[in-house]
Amino acid sequence: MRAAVKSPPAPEVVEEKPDLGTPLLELKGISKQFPGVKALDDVSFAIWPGEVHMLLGENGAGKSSLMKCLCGAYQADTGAYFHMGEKVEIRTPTDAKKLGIAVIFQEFSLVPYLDVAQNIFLGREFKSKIPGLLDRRRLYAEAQKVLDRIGLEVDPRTKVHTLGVAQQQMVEIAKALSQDASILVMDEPTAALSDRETERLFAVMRQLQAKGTAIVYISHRMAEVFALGDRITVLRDGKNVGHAVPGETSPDQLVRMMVGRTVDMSYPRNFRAPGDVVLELKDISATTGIADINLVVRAGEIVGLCGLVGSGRTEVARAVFGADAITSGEVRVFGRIKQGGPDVAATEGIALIPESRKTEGLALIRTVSDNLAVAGLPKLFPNHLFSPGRARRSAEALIKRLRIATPSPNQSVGLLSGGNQQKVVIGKWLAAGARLFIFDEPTRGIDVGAKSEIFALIDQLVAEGAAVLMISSEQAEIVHVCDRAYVMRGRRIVGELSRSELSEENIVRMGMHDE
Amino acid sequence: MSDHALSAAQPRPRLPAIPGVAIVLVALALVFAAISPNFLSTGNLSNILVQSVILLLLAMPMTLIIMTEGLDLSMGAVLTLASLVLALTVVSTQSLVLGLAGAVGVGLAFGFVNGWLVSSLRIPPFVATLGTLGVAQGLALIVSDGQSVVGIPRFLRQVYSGETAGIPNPILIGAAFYALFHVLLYHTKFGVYIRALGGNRDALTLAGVKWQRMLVAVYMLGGAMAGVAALLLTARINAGHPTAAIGMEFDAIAAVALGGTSFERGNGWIFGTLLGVLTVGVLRNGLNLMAVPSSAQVAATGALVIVALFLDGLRSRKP
Amino acid sequence: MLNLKTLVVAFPAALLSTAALADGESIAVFTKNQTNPYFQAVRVGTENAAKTMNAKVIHYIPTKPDSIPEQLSQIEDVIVKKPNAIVFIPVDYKAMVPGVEQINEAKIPVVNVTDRSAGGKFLAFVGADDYNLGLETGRYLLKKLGGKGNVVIIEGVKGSLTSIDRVRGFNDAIKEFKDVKLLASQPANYQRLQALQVMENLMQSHPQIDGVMAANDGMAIGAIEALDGANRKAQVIGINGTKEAVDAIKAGKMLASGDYNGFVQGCIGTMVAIRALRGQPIVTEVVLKPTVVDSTNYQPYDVAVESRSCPAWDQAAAMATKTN
Amino acid sequence: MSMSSQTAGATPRLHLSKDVVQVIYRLLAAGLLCVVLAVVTDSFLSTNNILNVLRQASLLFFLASGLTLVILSGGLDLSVGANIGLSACLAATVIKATGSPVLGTLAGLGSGTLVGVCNGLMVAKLRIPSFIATYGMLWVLHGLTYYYMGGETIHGFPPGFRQIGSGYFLGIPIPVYLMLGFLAAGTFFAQRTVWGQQIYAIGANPVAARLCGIPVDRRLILVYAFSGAMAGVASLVFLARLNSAEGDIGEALTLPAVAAVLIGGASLFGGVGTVFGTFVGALILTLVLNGMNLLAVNASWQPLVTGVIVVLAVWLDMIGRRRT
Repeated sequence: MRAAVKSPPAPEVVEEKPDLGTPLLELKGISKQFPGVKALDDVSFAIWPGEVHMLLGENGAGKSSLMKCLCGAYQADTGAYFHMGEKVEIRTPTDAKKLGIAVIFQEFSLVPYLDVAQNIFLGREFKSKIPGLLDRRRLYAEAQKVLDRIGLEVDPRTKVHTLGVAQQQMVEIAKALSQDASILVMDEPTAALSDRETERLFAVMRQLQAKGTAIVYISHRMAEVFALGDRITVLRDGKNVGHAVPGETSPDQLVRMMVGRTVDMSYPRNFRAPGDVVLELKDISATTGIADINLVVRAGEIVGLCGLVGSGRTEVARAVFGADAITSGEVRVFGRIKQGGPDVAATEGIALIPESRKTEGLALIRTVSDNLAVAGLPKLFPNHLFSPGRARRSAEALIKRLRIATPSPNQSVGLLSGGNQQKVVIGKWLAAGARLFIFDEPTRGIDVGAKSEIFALIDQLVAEGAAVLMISSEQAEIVHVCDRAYVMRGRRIVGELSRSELSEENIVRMGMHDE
Repeated sequence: MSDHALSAAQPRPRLPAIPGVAIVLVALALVFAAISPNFLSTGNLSNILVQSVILLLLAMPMTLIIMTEGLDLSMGAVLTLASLVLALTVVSTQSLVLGLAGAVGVGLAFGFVNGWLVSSLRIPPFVATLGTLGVAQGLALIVSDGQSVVGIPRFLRQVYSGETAGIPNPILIGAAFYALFHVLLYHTKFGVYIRALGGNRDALTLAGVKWQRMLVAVYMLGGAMAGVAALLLTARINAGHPTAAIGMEFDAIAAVALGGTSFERGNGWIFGTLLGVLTVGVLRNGLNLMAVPSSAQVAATGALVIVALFLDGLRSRKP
Repeated sequence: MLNLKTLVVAFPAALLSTAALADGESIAVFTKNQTNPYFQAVRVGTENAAKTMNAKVIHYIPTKPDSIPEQLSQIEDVIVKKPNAIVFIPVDYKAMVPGVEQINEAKIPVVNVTDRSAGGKFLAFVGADDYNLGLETGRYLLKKLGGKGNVVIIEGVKGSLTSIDRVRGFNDAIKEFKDVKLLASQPANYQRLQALQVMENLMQSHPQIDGVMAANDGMAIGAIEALDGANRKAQVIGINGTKEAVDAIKAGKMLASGDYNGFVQGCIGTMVAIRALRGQPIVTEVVLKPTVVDSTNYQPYDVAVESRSCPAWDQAAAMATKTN
Repeated sequence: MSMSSQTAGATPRLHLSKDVVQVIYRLLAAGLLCVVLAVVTDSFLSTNNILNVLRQASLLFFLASGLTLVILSGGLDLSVGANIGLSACLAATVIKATGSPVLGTLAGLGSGTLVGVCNGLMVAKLRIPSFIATYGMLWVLHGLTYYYMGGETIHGFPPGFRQIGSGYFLGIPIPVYLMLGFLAAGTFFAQRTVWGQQIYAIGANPVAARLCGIPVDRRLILVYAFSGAMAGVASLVFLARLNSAEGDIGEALTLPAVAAVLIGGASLFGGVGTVFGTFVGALILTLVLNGMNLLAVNASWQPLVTGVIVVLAVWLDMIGRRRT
C-alpha cells in the first residue's frame, strides 16, 4: 500500500492487511446513491481501538456521506458493517449509538434555545423518580463533569444561542464525549476553534486514545493530519483511493491523491507596487463593539486581517460594508467619505464575500444564473428592465471565467460543492464591477484544489487593480498571500505586519490574549 | 457571527430582560386603575381571569406549536366543531363524559391530521392548517345545518358558572392547565424536544429521537386543548353555535406573539403567553369599563400587538 | 284604549336603591355589529330617545361582528360598571341566554330589542314580526308579478332568527300563489357581495327569474347589481327599509322593502327602560306592524336616520301588543 | 469537483424552469375542471357563465396579485381585506363629496397605498414579523373604518365610475380587462424588471440579499405598498360593482386571496411563485365555487372544499419539486 502512495498519479485502491487484530469497526463495500450522484461507491474502511484515523478528501468526495452512513443518519444502499468481527446493521442513529459510535458534526447539531446541559444530553435525558419528569439536578451535575473534562468554562445552564461559534463547537465536542463512545467521529472539529481550544481538544483526544477509543478525524489542515494521525484514508469522488501512514507520506502526495492531479500548495503571488489608497478607515467604532479601527488598503494589494476568532475581524468587514452601524470615525472609499448601508457600498464598488456562504452569501433555492446576477442587477440593466437572456449570457461568461462546475446556469446553487458556491459568490461581485473586495474566511470548508483556484483568482483581481481585504483564520494563508496584514485582539487593531514581518509566529504572538 | 464569541466567553450576568408584554400589561393596568374605579375590584379582576381562560387554553398549545416553527390556523374552527359535537352529544345522551370525549376526540383527530400533513407530507403548517380550518368550518356548518344547538343541561353550565372553594371553576381549570403546560415544557422530555423541533430538527434525528411523532403529538395536543376549550365555551354560551369561535386562532396567535414567543428557532415561553392573554383581556375589559367606543377598541387591539412587538424588537436589537 | 293598554308597572323602579333619579340615567345599549346599517338605526334611535328624556346611552358592540363570546364578556364588564338599565339585542337569541341571566342576577333592568331572546327576564320586548314582515312583503311582490312567475329567495345568516322567520314568511307567501315557482333559496349571509355572486350564479342556472326575495336590503341591492350587470330584469324586494333601499325604490330599481324600523325599535326600547327607572308606566311588548315601503309611500323614510325623531310615548304605547 | 466532467459534456437542452412547469400543471387542472363542469352541468359552458367566472375571479385576483409579491418577498399581508374596506369607504366619501370619480379613484388608490407603506415600514424598519404586523394593521383599519362609517353605508355613484366594475367593452366585462392588464403588468414587473428580480432574491434569502447591496428595506416597503395599492384597486372595482361602500366590504376576502396565491404555487417561505400562477389559482378557486353553485351544492360545503384544494395543490407541488 505504501508503494501506491509513492507512485503518482492517483493509485488504485489497495488492500490493506495490517497486523492489528480484529478491527473495532469495519465497513465493507459501502455504496450510497442520491438522485444524480453516486455519493459513495464501494467504500471499505476499518478502525482499530486507540487509533486516530484521518479521513481526507475534497469536498464532495464522500467523507460526510460515509460518516452519515456510519452514524445511521443515512442508510447505505449496499455493503456490510462488522463490529469486532461480527456482522451488524446500522440503519438508524440508535443502532449506531448502541455500537458506541458518537459523532461531532461540522454543521452544528445544537438546539439554540436549550441550555448547554440539555444539548449535551439531548435524546438521553435523565428520568426523575416521578414518572414522566426529568431529573434536572443530575443533568446539570453530569454536564458539569463533561465540561470540566474539556476545560470549557461555561455554566451548563447557559442557553446555547448566546455562545460564540468556538464555544458551540466545544459543546458539540462535549456532547460526543459524554456518550463514552468507543468510536468517536470528528468532522473538522477545529475549524472554528482558537489555538487554545484546539490544544485542549488534542489533549482530550490523547486521553481517549490511551483509553482505547478509536477516533475518525476529518480535516483539511495538513498540519493536523501529520500531528495527530495514526493512519490516513483518502476518498475521491465517492471512492476509496488509498491509505497511508503519516510517517511515510508527504502533504504533496496526499493532495495528489485527493485531487487526482498535481496541485501547487504555495498559492503563488505576484507582488507588485501598490497603487492609490482605495479604502481608509479612520478611528472607526461601531455598535458591534469594535473601536478605534484605523487601516488602509491600496489598489493592487491584498491586506490580511487576522486575529483569533471573535477578535472583531468580521465586525470590521461589516462596518466597512455598512452592514452594521458605525458610531464614530469615517470610512473613505476611493477618497470619498462613505455613508449608508450595503446598497450604497455596492454601488460604490465594494464587495463583501461573507463568512457564511449558505446563510449570508447565496440564495440556495435559486439558480446559479440568478445568484450571479443578483449583485450586478443595477449595473447589468441600467434601465431597470431585466432581460433573462442577457443575465444568462453574463452568467455563462462568469461560469467560464471562474471555471464554476455546474451542468447549467439553471442549476440550483444549493446543489453545487462548497468551492463552486464560493466562486458564485465571488462571481456575482465581478458582475457588479466591484473594485474593493472584502473576503471573510474565503476558504472555509473548501477543498484544497478549489482553494488554490480561489487564491489565483484573488491574485488576478489585484493584478487588474482591485484592492482586497482578506480575513482568514488560517495564518498560513495570510502569510503566503498577503502584502501586509493587520492583527486584531479584543475588537481593536493591535498591530500591522509588513510583508517582511509576516510570519505565523508574529501573527500568533500579536493576536494572543494577555493572560 | 463568529465575533460574538469573545463577549460570550465571559459569563453574562443573569438579568432576565423585561419583556415588552409585561411593560404593556403593567402600564395598561395602572392607567385603567387610575381612570376607572371599578377596575381593581375583586369582582372585576376575577372577571378578567374568567374571560381569559378559553383563550389561554388555546394560546398555550399554540405556543408549543409555534415553538416548533409551526402554526395552527384550524384551532378556532376545530373548537367550534368540537363545541357542536359536545353540545349534540350532551343533549342526546345527557352524559358530560361522553360529550367531552367526543369534543376531545374531534380535536385529537384534527390535530392528528394537521400533524400528519406537516410531518409526513411536509406541507408548510400555514397551508396545512388553513386547509383543515376550511374542513372544520365546513363540517361545523354541515353538522349544525347553520343552527344553534340548544337544550344544554344545567350540569354542563355549572362547569363554567360554578365555583369550587370560592374560586370560579374556569380559573381553576385555567390554572391547572397552566401548571400542566409549565411542567410539560420545562420538566419533561417532550418540552425539551419541542424546543429542539423548532431549533434544530437534525439534532433530534442524530440523537435518535423520532421527531415526526413528537410533531404529530404537539398538534394533537393543540387539538385536544381545543376540545377542552370547547367544554368551557359550550358551557359558557349554553349552546353549540356554528360560528362561535371562528377566528379565535388569530387571537391566540396574537397573544402568543404578544407574549414574546418567536416564530423561529424554538424560542418561546409559556409565562409570556399567559401575560399576552391577560394583556388582551385587561385591554378589552378596561376599555369596556371606560365605555370607549367599539371602533376605538378594535383599533387599540391592533395597536397593542404592534407596540408590544415593537418594544421586543427594540430590545433585541441592542447589542 | 290607550289607558287600558298602558298600566303602571311599579316594581322595577322599586328595585333601585336610587329610585329618586329623575334624569341622567346611563343606559347600556348592546347591538350585534358595527357594519350593518340596521343596528346603526337602532343605535341612533336609542340616542334620540335618551336625549329627549335627558339620559345618556353607552354602546357596546362586539369588535368582531356577531361574536358570541365577546358579547358575553361585554355583559360581564358592564355588570361591573352597573349602568341603570340595559337595552339588549342578543347576537344569538339562544346562545346569549346565560348572559341575560347574569344581567338578571345583577338586578339590572333590561329591555329586549329586535331578536327575541330564548330566555331570561326582560322588562319588555320591542321588535318587529319577522314572519309577518316576510309574508307581507313577499305577498306584495307576488301580487305585482300577477300571481305567477319564477322567484328566488336570498337568505340571511343561516340559523339567525331574523333570517329563519323572514324566509318562512317568504315561503308561506309563495304557497299562497299556485302559479309561482320557487327556483332556489340560497344563503348570502346578509352580505351584499355574497348576494351579488349568488345571484350571478343563479342567473346562470335559471334563464328566467321574475322575482327576487332578499332577507335584507343590502342583499336585495347586491342582487339588483347582479341583474343590472347581466342586463336582466326582475322585481326585487328586501327588508329593513333602509335609506339605500328607499333610494333604489325611488329610482325604480327596487320594488319594495319591508320596513323593520330599527330606529323606532331603538326609541321605544330606550323609552321603556328609562320610564321603568323613573317609575312611569311602561308596556311589555311592542311588535311593530309590518309596513311595505314602495314607490307610493316612501316619503317618510326618505330622510337619514339621524334627522328622524322618536315617536311620542303615547304613539309608542299605541303600538304595544302586550301590557302588564 | 465531481461536476467538472458534466460541465464539459453539458448539452444545451430545452429548459423549462420549475415555475413554468408548475403553471402548466395548474392550467391543466383548471382545464380539467372546466371539462368536468361542462359535462356535469348544462349551464357552465354558456358565454354568460364564463364571463361571470372571469369577473368573479378578477375581484379575487386584484387582491391576490398584490399579495403574491408580498409572499414572494417572504412575507404575508393579512390586512388586504381590511384595507379594501377603508379604501372603499374613503373613495366613496370623496366621490360623494366632490362628484369626481377621478378624485375618488385617487383617494382609494392613495389610502390603499398608504396603508401598504405603513405595513412596509413596520416590517422593514421596525422588524415586526409581517404576519403579526399586518394582523395588527387589520384591526387598526377595521377600527378606523368602523369609526368613520359609524355603521352607515355610502351608496349611489356616477354611472361613469360604475363602468369599471359593471361595464362591458366588446361584450366582455371591464374588470376582466383590468385583470388581464394587471396580470400583464404584474408578470412584467416580477419577471422583467430589476426590482422584481430583487424581490425574488429577498424572498429566497433576505440576509444574502442585503449583503448583495440590494436595498432590502426599500424593496420591502415597495412590495407592501404594491399590495396596498392593489387592495385600493380592488376597493374601487368593488365599489363600482356593488354601488355602495360598507365597512366590512372586504372582510371575507383575505383568506381566499391567500388561498388563491397558495393554489397558484407560491411558497410561503418566499422566492418561489409567479403572478400568472396566482391568476390560475384565483381561476381554479372561482371555478370550483361556481361549479358548486351550478350543481346547487349546499353552501356549507364551500369552506371544506376550498381547504382540501389548498392542501392538495401545495402537496402536489411538493411532490413535483421533490422529483426534479
